[in-house]
Amino acid sequence: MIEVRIHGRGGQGNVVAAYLLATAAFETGRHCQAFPSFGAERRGAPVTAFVRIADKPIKRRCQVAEPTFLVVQDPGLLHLPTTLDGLRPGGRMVVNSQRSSADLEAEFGKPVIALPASQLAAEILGKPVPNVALLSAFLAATGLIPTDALVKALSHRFKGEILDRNVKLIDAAAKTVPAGAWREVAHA
Amino acid sequence: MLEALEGSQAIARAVALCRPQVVAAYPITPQTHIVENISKLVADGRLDTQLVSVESEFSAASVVLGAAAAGSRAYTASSSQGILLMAEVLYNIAGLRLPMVLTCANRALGAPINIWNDHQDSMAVRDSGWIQLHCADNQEAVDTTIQAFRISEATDLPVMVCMDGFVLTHTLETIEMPDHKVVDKFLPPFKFARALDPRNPISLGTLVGPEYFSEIRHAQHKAMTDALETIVEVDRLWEKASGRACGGLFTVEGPADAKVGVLAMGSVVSTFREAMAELPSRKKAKLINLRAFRPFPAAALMAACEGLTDIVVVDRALSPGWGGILGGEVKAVLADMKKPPRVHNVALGLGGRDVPLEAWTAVVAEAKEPAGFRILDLEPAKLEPSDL
Amino acid sequence: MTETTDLRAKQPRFRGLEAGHRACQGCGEALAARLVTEAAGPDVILTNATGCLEVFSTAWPQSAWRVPWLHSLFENSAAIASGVEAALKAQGRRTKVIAQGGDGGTFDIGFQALSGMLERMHNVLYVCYDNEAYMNTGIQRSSSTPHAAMTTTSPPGKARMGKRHMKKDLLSIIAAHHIPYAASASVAYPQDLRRKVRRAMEIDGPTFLLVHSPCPLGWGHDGTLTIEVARLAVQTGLFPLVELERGEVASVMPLRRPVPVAEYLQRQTRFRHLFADGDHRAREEREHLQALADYNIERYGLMGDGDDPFDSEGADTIRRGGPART
Amino acid sequence: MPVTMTKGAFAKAGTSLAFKTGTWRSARPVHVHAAAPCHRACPAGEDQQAWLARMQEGRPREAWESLVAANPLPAVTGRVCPHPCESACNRGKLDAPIAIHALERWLGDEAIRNGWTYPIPTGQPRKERVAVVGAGPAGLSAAYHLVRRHYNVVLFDSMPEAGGLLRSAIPPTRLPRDVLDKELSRLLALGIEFRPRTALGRDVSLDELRNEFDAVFLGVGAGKSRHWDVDGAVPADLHEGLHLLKEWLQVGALPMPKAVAIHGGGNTAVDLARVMKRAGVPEVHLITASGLPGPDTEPDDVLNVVPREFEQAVEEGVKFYPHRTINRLIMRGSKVVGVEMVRLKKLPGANGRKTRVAFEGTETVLHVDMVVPAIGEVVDPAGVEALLHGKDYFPADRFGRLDGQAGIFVGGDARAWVKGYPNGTVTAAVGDGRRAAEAIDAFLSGRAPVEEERPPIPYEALNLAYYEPSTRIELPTLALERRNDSDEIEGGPTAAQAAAEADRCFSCGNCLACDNCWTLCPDNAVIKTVETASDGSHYVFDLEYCKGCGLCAHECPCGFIAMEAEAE
Repeated sequence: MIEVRIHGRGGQGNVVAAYLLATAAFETGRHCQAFPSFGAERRGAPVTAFVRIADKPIKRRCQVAEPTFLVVQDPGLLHLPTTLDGLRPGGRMVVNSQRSSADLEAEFGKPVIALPASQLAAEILGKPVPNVALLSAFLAATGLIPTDALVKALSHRFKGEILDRNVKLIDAAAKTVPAGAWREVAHA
Repeated sequence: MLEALEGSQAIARAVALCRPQVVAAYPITPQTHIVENISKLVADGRLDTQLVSVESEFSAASVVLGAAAAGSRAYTASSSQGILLMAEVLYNIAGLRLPMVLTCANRALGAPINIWNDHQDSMAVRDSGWIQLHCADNQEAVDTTIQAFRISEATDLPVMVCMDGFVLTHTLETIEMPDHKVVDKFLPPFKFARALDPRNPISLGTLVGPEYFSEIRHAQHKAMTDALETIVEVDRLWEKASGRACGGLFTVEGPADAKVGVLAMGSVVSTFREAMAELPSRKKAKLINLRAFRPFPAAALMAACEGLTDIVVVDRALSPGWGGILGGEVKAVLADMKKPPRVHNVALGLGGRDVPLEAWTAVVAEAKEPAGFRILDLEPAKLEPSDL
Repeated sequence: MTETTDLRAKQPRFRGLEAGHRACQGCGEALAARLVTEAAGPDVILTNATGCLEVFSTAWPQSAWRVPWLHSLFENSAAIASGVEAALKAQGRRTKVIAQGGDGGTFDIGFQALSGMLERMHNVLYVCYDNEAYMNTGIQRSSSTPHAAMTTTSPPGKARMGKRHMKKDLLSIIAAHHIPYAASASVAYPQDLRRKVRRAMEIDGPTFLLVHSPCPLGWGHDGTLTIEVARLAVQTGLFPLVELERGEVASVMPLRRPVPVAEYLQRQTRFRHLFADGDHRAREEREHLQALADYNIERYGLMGDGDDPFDSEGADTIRRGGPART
Repeated sequence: MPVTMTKGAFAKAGTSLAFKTGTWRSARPVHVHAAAPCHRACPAGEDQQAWLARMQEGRPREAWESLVAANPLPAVTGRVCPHPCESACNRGKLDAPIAIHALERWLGDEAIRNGWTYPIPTGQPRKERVAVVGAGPAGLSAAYHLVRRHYNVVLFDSMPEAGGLLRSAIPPTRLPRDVLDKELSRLLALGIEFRPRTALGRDVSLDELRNEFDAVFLGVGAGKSRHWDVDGAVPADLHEGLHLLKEWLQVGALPMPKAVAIHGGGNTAVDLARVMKRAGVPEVHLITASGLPGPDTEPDDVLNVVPREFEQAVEEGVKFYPHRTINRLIMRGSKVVGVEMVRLKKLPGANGRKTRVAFEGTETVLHVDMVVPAIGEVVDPAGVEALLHGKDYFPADRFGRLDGQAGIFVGGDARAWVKGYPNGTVTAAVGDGRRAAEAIDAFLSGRAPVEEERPPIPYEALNLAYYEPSTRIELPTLALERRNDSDEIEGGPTAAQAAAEADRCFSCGNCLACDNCWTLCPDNAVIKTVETASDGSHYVFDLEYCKGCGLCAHECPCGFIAMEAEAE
């Protein structure tokens, strides 16, 4: 079972990211579970969401305390002590950042794939919403699920031009990461 | 068809499959997504219903009361304070013997205000005369919602489908959504013999004096206890129709020869199921997933507890000054057994506190403790010394 | 089977509220409900707030209603009516829904549900039987109780002269909902009342009727005088009979010769303290009530003399062989 | 009855009928058909309220039929009656009384115009024969009511034509002769055997009548003028008023003095004054002990004529001297040259009875060359001396019965005053005839006579909230300059006026069928039914449910409902 924790700020589409990732997994025939740590937070406040992906039904409903992966939608969140809490030994993170992966790895001591997701989204979608780009990068790096599944998951929500642009964004984001670099972690 | 759906969305779809004629609701976290999804289905023309967006939960309940009395299949949903604001009406709906379904997205009650999950809200209206069915996961919630209409219309008793707020309502997971043909066959159009109709004008909601009140109440009580059979039967019929059952009144899972039992309701059951499989345990324990809290399956439960030395009842609500509500009821029921097990009662996960997989171990371990009640996941370090 | 039983079955009018109900002698509310249901006819569904009307009409296993009737709670008559209406809509039925409540269930505890019903434009006629206090519980003040009236929770004494506050201007609040039709009526003017009910019945949308319904017990007058007292309330200007369309005054029942309020007050023991000898406060309060009546007369332009098509002057006059020719 | 439990405790429609709230009642409503004041005031016994009701229903013929059940001469009384009904009318206390008199006339005229015939109740013919002496209003009425009871009636009169005083003493300006003729011929056509020119005491004796007939009614009138003098003085050329009037009516002869003083306060005095004035007598003075019609005059002190007659007389130039009497005749030889008048008033005396007191020092003189007394008439004793015993009038009771004279009945001006039954008017005579017919029928059937007794209904018993103010009709009057000896001065109402006026009737004491009781009963305990309500109303009380609140009684506009305490 893969457990992912997504960190973001209210309004960044954190829950949508979790649902998209879980749905993408579902599209490949896996069992999935996604839910937010819903709070009373408003726009801008740090929020988290959880995703579990497995080959058998997932029954546990507790929060993900020890994720294998983190998806961090806002680099500022890395400075919060709770963001990296419980990341398993060998766990990795995908970070939306203008900085290089190496730079971030050096600072936080964890394997990091960084990409300017907001910038990519702004260029391609016209809105700086980083979630889809980050998920694409995550999938490209882990090879967990083909990015086609993410497109399919997105197709439940979007149609036409918006979907097309998202497909372009997925492609663009995937190209920024070394494909399959984290494959062994995802299949451990 | 298997789909990845958020719990609330799945419930909205399940409700739509049941073709309610009137839906009335007022938003409250964490019920909101259900109503939003229903509103979207109506807006998209996928659900033909009178959606009444009322000005309070009190009116939501009142609207469905009126709708049911007028012979329409009616549905509403709420949570927490909303359930309490409905409370007066809920007693009425049941007393008037009006069939309908309400989804309670279970949430704690204030004060202090807390929007997260526990069972305090549905427990607060446990004596209202509603059938209360709890769901361990969203698949059960979907199936139970559909069954609920059939149970309700067969018994003239309202059914509250209890599903944990956030933990189920806001969780996207894999769900098998039934086909509408299956549901249409399972749930024929609502025909209400006592519907308000100028062609047969009855008065509903009369004043009953001391000379008849006990008899009216007795009839209601009998209908509730008779409903135990209906709940089992409807679950069986649904299994026949859909291939899935929800466990009737309750399920007993785990090693048959276990001497320790754990009884719980709602989403913790789901976590416990996985824990039973995943966690190494020194002590064998059975898991009793109580689905029907009202009517309470007393006789069946006694039979199921035969041979147990200890039973740990997990409450998700608290009666201050008494302890666990479910625990107290189980203890009372099992007291009639020839050799009743010791009843241990714990509360956990109050106000949305996370119930981790390891909670199972702690719950099972509770069987070794003296019988009684405590809040299992209490963190004493956070207390004032005087409150210890 | 007596002779009257047979005759009763052949009455040339519809009876929505049958005999055998347990209202007090001379009950204004029973009469009002009888008149409303007669005018509405059989194709209706009624809802009822908790209160005298509900209690005296439906002592199980009996019911005095001849139309489908639903009671749930004190404060939700409008809301259950909304539900009934929604159900009828869903079923494609054209039956009209009438929600009923007393002033307590309308002005006070059921106020929110009423406002919601009006805002959502349910096709419901809401009828408030206004007897100006909580009579069912034994005469406690409501927000509809007139200024200076005595109730068990607004007793007069050394420091108080009955209710301190004004009667809530509910009709204006209803008017602010801009519903198609709202009106006040009185049991003393049955023709006018029935006409207003019929008018409301024809409108597809929310309508509201405030019916002044004296309570002999609560107001302290003989049951014989129910109509007379109600008539004086209108004739003094204390209870103006008006019709509002989309919130605007569309017609009023004109007063040709307004009666001094003392004529009205002195027939009721709830105002007895206003006639205490040598009490200057009594006189002041009487003047106050007169001023309130004068205010109504001015505000609604009750001193009518025009040929307004809605001019229902003389609605209480009678002729041989039936009601006024209109 | 065993109770069946119902799901959710629903109840079936209208089942409250099993709960008889009638047991709560301590008083029950009853219909009280009280007598309207007009009816009680009517000397003829008409129930004006009843026939006005028929008019309100738009059934004038039925109204007339109801009227003639008491009074066969509406076209006559509708012209000459002083209508005490209108004075009594409750509506007068609100705005103005119903113009009953005009409506009666209208109905009478309609009957003549349309040739309506009297409705005679069905019944077995009687073989008894009754003699009616005098074809004036009393005799005509008695004959009529006896015929209605199927008796054989022979009507005697000394004159060649029927009518009595109607023909001989009432000017055609008040009562046109064609109206009188048509009214009387319809009456006589009922099968009454009329023997004109047959005078009692001259052509037939009382004993003969007693022998020939089973009963005798004497409606002989008061044909002899009351003796008049002033302190013993009488002018040489004295003519009594009634004599002058009759003479003028029969032969057109009238004395033409320069100034005349007529002494009296009744119809004869006023009629004669007007006739003389219109005939050209320059000064006509009327001296009367009574007061003039007006708000300050006590009802028992007022001039005994219709107020309008008085007003018209003033219009025409007759000078009135109320509350006066003639104190002294001023004579030059045996010729009158003037009268001295003195003021007087009716005041309660020592025994409580009112007597006239003259006030010394209030004397005034009137220069006249003729004095005509018109102070009333007494019975002409010719032929009836045995019954009169020297009295002015027959001392009969209200049924016309004479003590010790079984089979003899008296009515009209010929009988003495009986408390509650004043006479001296045409209508009173009609009433006398009607009561005498009942008495004769009772006598011949061996029973006691009965008269309807109904309680009165005061103004306060009405609920005036239900009556709109309305204006009384104005009737046309012949312009002063167009008045002559024969043309009727007062006109009648149009049909539309009559209908509108009838609508003003309060229906005192009788059901209006307004539906108020039915509409306003909070308990649905009033049932509307035309068939079963046998009391003239359209409603019955359902005493199984009536709680006795009394609301219906209070809201009945016409006082038809009263609350009666339940027996303990």
